[in-house]
Amino acid sequence: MQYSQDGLLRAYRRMATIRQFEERLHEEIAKGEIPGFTHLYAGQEAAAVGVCEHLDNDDMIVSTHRGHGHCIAKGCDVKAMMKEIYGRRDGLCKGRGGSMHIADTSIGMLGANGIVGAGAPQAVGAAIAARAEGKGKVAIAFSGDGACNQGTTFEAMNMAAVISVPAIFVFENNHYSEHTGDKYAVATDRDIASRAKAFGMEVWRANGCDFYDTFETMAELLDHVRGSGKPAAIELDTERFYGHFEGDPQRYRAKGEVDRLREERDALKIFRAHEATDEMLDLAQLDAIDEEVTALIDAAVDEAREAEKCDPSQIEEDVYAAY
Amino acid sequence: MQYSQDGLLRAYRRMATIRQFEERLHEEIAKGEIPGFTHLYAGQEAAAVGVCEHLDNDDMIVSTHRGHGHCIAKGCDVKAMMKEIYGRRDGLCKGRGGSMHIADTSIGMLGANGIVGAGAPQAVGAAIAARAEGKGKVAIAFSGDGACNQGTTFEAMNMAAVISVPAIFVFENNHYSEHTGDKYAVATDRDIASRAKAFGMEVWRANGCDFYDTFETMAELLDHVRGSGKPAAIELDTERFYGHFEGDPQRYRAKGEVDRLREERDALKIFRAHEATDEMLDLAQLDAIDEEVTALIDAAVDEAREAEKCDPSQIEEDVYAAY
Amino acid sequence: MAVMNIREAINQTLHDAMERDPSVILLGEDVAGGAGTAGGQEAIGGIWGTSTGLIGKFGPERVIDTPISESAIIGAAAGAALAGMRPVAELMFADFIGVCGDQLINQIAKFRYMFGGKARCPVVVRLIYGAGMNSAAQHSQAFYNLLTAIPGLKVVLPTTPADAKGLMNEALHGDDPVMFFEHKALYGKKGEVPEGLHRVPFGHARMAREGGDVTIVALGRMVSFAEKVADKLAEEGIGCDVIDPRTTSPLDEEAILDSVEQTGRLVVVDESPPRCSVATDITALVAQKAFSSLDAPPECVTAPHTPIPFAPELERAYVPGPPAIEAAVRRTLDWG
Amino acid sequence: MAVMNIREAINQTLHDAMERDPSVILLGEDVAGGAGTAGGQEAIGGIWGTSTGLIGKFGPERVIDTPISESAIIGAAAGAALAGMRPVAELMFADFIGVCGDQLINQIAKFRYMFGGKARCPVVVRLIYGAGMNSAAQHSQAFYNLLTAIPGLKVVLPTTPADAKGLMNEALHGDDPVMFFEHKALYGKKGEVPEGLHRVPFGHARMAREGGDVTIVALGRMVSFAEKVADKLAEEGIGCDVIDPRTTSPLDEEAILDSVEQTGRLVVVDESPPRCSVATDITALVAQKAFSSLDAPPECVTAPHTPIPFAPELERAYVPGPPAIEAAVRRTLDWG
Ligand SMILES: Cc1ncc(C[n+]2csc(CCOP(=O)(O)OP(=O)(O)O)c2C)c(N)n1
Ligand SMILES: Cc1ncc(C[n+]2csc(CCOP(=O)(O)OP(=O)(O)O)c2C)c(N)n1
Ligand SMILES: [Mg+2]
Ligand SMILES: [Mg+2]
Repeated sequence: MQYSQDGLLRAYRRMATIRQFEERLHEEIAKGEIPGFTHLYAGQEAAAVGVCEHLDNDDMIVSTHRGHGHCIAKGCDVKAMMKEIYGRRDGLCKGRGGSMHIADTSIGMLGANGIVGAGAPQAVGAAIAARAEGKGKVAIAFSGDGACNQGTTFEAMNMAAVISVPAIFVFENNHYSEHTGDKYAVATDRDIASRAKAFGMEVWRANGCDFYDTFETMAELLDHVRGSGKPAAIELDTERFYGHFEGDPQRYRAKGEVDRLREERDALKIFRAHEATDEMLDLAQLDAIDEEVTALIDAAVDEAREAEKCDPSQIEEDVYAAY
Repeated sequence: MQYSQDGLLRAYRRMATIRQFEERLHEEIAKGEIPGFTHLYAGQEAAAVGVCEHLDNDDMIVSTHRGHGHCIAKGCDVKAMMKEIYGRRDGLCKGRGGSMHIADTSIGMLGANGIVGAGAPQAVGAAIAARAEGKGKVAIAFSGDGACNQGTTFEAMNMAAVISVPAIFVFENNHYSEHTGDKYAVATDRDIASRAKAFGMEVWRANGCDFYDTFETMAELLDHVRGSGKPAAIELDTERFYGHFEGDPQRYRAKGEVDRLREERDALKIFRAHEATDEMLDLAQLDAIDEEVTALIDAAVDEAREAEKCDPSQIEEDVYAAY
Repeated sequence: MAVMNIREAINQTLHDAMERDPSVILLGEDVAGGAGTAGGQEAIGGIWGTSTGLIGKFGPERVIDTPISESAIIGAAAGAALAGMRPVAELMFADFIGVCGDQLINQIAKFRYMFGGKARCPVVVRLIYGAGMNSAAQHSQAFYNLLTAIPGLKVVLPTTPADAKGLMNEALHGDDPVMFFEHKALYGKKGEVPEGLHRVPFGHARMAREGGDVTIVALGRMVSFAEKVADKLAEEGIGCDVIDPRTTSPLDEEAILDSVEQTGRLVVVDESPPRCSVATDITALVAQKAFSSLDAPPECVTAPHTPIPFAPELERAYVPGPPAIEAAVRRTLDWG
Repeated sequence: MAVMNIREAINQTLHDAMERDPSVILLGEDVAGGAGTAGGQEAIGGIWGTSTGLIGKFGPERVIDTPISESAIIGAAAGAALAGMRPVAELMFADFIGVCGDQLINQIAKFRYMFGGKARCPVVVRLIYGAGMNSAAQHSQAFYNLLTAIPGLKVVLPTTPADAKGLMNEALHGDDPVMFFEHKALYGKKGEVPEGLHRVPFGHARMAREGGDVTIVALGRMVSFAEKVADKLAEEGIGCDVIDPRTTSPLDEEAILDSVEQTGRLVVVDESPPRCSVATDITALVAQKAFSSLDAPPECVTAPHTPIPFAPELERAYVPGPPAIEAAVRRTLDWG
């Protein structure tokens, strides 16, 4: 596949932004500065970015409770996101949503979602809208290995196939739903993708810790979907570096598991290793991006901390457009 | 397969009872004597009977909105059923359930159900109870080609496989869900059974208008389930002779479709044709059964008509065991 | 003005809306009917007859027959709305809200608020409801109370053909999700229907009768029962205000309070069971805000705290009817 | 008597019940935790810590970790109950009733009635609920009103460790489905818990305070706020009855009416939004049945008609607190 330097740099920047965003949140949460409970996306960067680098603002995604990565990959304002997670008044959702409910419909990010499995049917609807527009746009549902067992997800796949709309089901298999392993909870004849295939869809599989593999496989998938107008699915094998939520003691992990994953399955390391043997990028460019990202995240946290808190008098705003 | 004369006669009697029960209801409903709306099972007799002839009272079934056939096959009292459908006070459910809500838990009939897709998870629970009892009993969910698209049905299959319980998913594909064809509404890579197989279950297929085929295939399936304790599924290709509900104008049918089905796919005719070339039964035995069944159904209708109506003062009974 | 029944009024309004606005789509089970069959398209036009003729005009990309998957139906409507469309989704029976409850109560209802006011989700969900046809416990329920309880939803109960049109048009012009409850026993009810883009604003009750002695607030099918009672009592010189709120969320509190301030007596008639019902909601409203006007204990005429029974004798006893309403009115008048 | 918190009381009660009765089983997501992982079984013991230690004692056939499939969880509980067991199913957040609503409202609630009284379905559903932890709109709701509205269900809201045990034991001895709401902010609340098979009958309120001037009916977490207010006002010589109904279905109408007959003043405190809430339900009850006793308009102190916001300042404004209760009490006293 032909990559452009700009494209690769942009992808790396997005992955680095997700990683640093989450690593930093991990620290700030430990300090007790952030309300609520938070699910970090670190480890899965190549999945979100490998998918979303193919999209523009008219393509739509629906996300999950673990949505920061999808938001950043789709282009949400990082500082506004940070403010949202801090619960500030000019957060991306005015402090009313928080970590699990970040959205920016103006760029096709239709929402993180606290209800596991709620997103897939919504992507089918977004795909109906995309079909009606007739511009070859697609709608993507991100779901986990846990969400793939929710009835809504199956219904959505069936309906998308029945009515033939450009909905794409991206299954990020990070091998855990909360404290339960995918090998227990997902009954299959082979894997999550094969269950999707049973709906008559074309399916793909890729390494969701490897940007290139995810990106290239998605290119094939999107060719198919944009060409046929039909739905498709992809299973991404990926990893979660932190607990299910911040505070999770992770007693279900094997000893040393996370260390091993950080060694062998780190999307940023894999990207760098690839570029080290490649002519496209200079590693110094990546170092420079890392620094810029650090500055951005520092500024985002500083600004979020300083930002004005929510005003209780506004509690009843925006329940309705008009009531 | 080895059949006993008694067994075959019993199976025929049950099929004939279902058929005559439903044909007679069709007439009585046209007269306006029966309240509510009613879904007739005629055409699918070999499915219910081919499955239930393997069961005894400790095995459990959950049924659908089209439940009369399952009830009769499982051994519900036919006269009490008729009274229930007429809404009489000593109907099987005291006139409170009606056609769509007939149950007799004492013989393992856990209920017809007006909500499409509600039964499959309940069969998983019944299978948990069967497993706990440890006597090799099974729990069966009947579902249609429409119900197979409901999220609950998928969840149930996955959960049954995950927790490994003797739940059996019987899909009666009569090719319609209300006015919609299965070819439209069920997206698959092959058929309903293949979707079940994607959960890692063993699956079977049979002709659900042919008692022998259904019965023999179920024998294999039950060997597997009783031996392994694992769930399984079967798809039965069958036919609906009447409308979705009584009153349905059936404009979605091909011209002459029902006539052809009654000619080629009639479970009773197929049974008779089989026995005509067989040594087991004498057709006169079947004629005698037909007559006995007619007498039973006549009596059931007469008694139901005469039976005492419900007493409004009892409306608040049985909401709770104690309140 | 044309005379038509509620079924026709809804059908006509949907025709007009789909013609006017290409972003209006319809989704549901058998809304066209006949997909994937030899009999072909438009076998039925919706089992209630409310979507007749639509697929012929607007095609299967806008009139979408779905599999039996209510969560996906409402979820798809939600997603399409977030993406800029105006989906009208049909729940063949309101009883099925349990099958798709999450999309109603946690998704559609909350997007605008959770997303900081920047998302719009103008889904219209048509819920066919109500007892009276011996459809038993799972096909007869009046579940508007459960959705009235949910902030972010609007809840509408048309009782005349004109209001069916006007409230549907209002729903299709607003930017909020609307739960549009259609009583199956009212579909045949006839009346005059204004031409053109007739709209009825939400939160404005209809005074079905003015009497001045007792206030009867009646919901859905109960309105016509209350009217009957009012007409009967009028002959005895007892004047009833009959208020049809038309929408329970928003609720026209003012109309109710104004009437009670004059009459001092309240009877609320509601087809739902009593607990946490719209009847108790309105009773509590009046008790709080018109306390000193009340001259007698408010009366709730509701279904009993039971599932809905099948047998005709039982179902008749279940549904509140004119005799129970009349008795309640007389109790308030005789009180003290 | 042993002192423990509500979390421990529930855990202990489940241990005892499973030991005593082999038909008691537990199902839910991560009720054991760690299934199919290298870390092995009992990684967590329920994310709330209420099922700790159970899988070690009773094994995976009775303590069943499930996939994320709430409809199948509640549906399986329903089927197991019909088949003779006593399943305890956990909904990790009460907010998820939308995902499994049908099994609750159309199945479990109605079997006994629809099937002519011959089926029993003693499912206990544990619903973890409530705001106060900045869990935002989809993980904080107090949905007991929606289930109180459903005939056939019983609804329980324990507020002390002793009641948590006693009400759970009662649930596990009855033959009806019980919706057992556990407030996440109350898990750490400590108190004395009777030994043995302590049972608390449903429909019997607890008098948390006796005062005689004003009746405060408070639900769930609101009870302790009401107690605070009562204690503060007691110092001024204002006596509050604080009634903790403990179960909203059945509701101890008598306790409430008796108190209001004496005080003439009612304040209902409810964490749900106002519409079709238990607050309006109780207010309507009192308005109807204690009309002539009321000396002032009843007061409902509830959450606003909004989804639950995330930001701490907003969530604090959302949850009814002691100041709002105190103000309502004073309004009823100052009235007229
Ligand atoms: C309907 C519903 N059930 C349960 C939960 C609680 N919950 C939140 S995340 C989660 C696990 C999700 O697993 P997966 O889909 O694999 O996503 P991951 O956390 O791995 O990103 C669970 C059970 C929920 N939020 N919604
Ligand atoms: C949840 C739910 N959705 C829709 C319906 C309305 N409905 C009743 S039967 C039916 C079709 C069922 O088709 P299938 O499962 O194939 O069973 P069949 O009628 O062919 O026996 C539908 C849509 C319902 N009762 N419940
Ligand atoms: Mg996962
Ligand atoms: Mg069918």
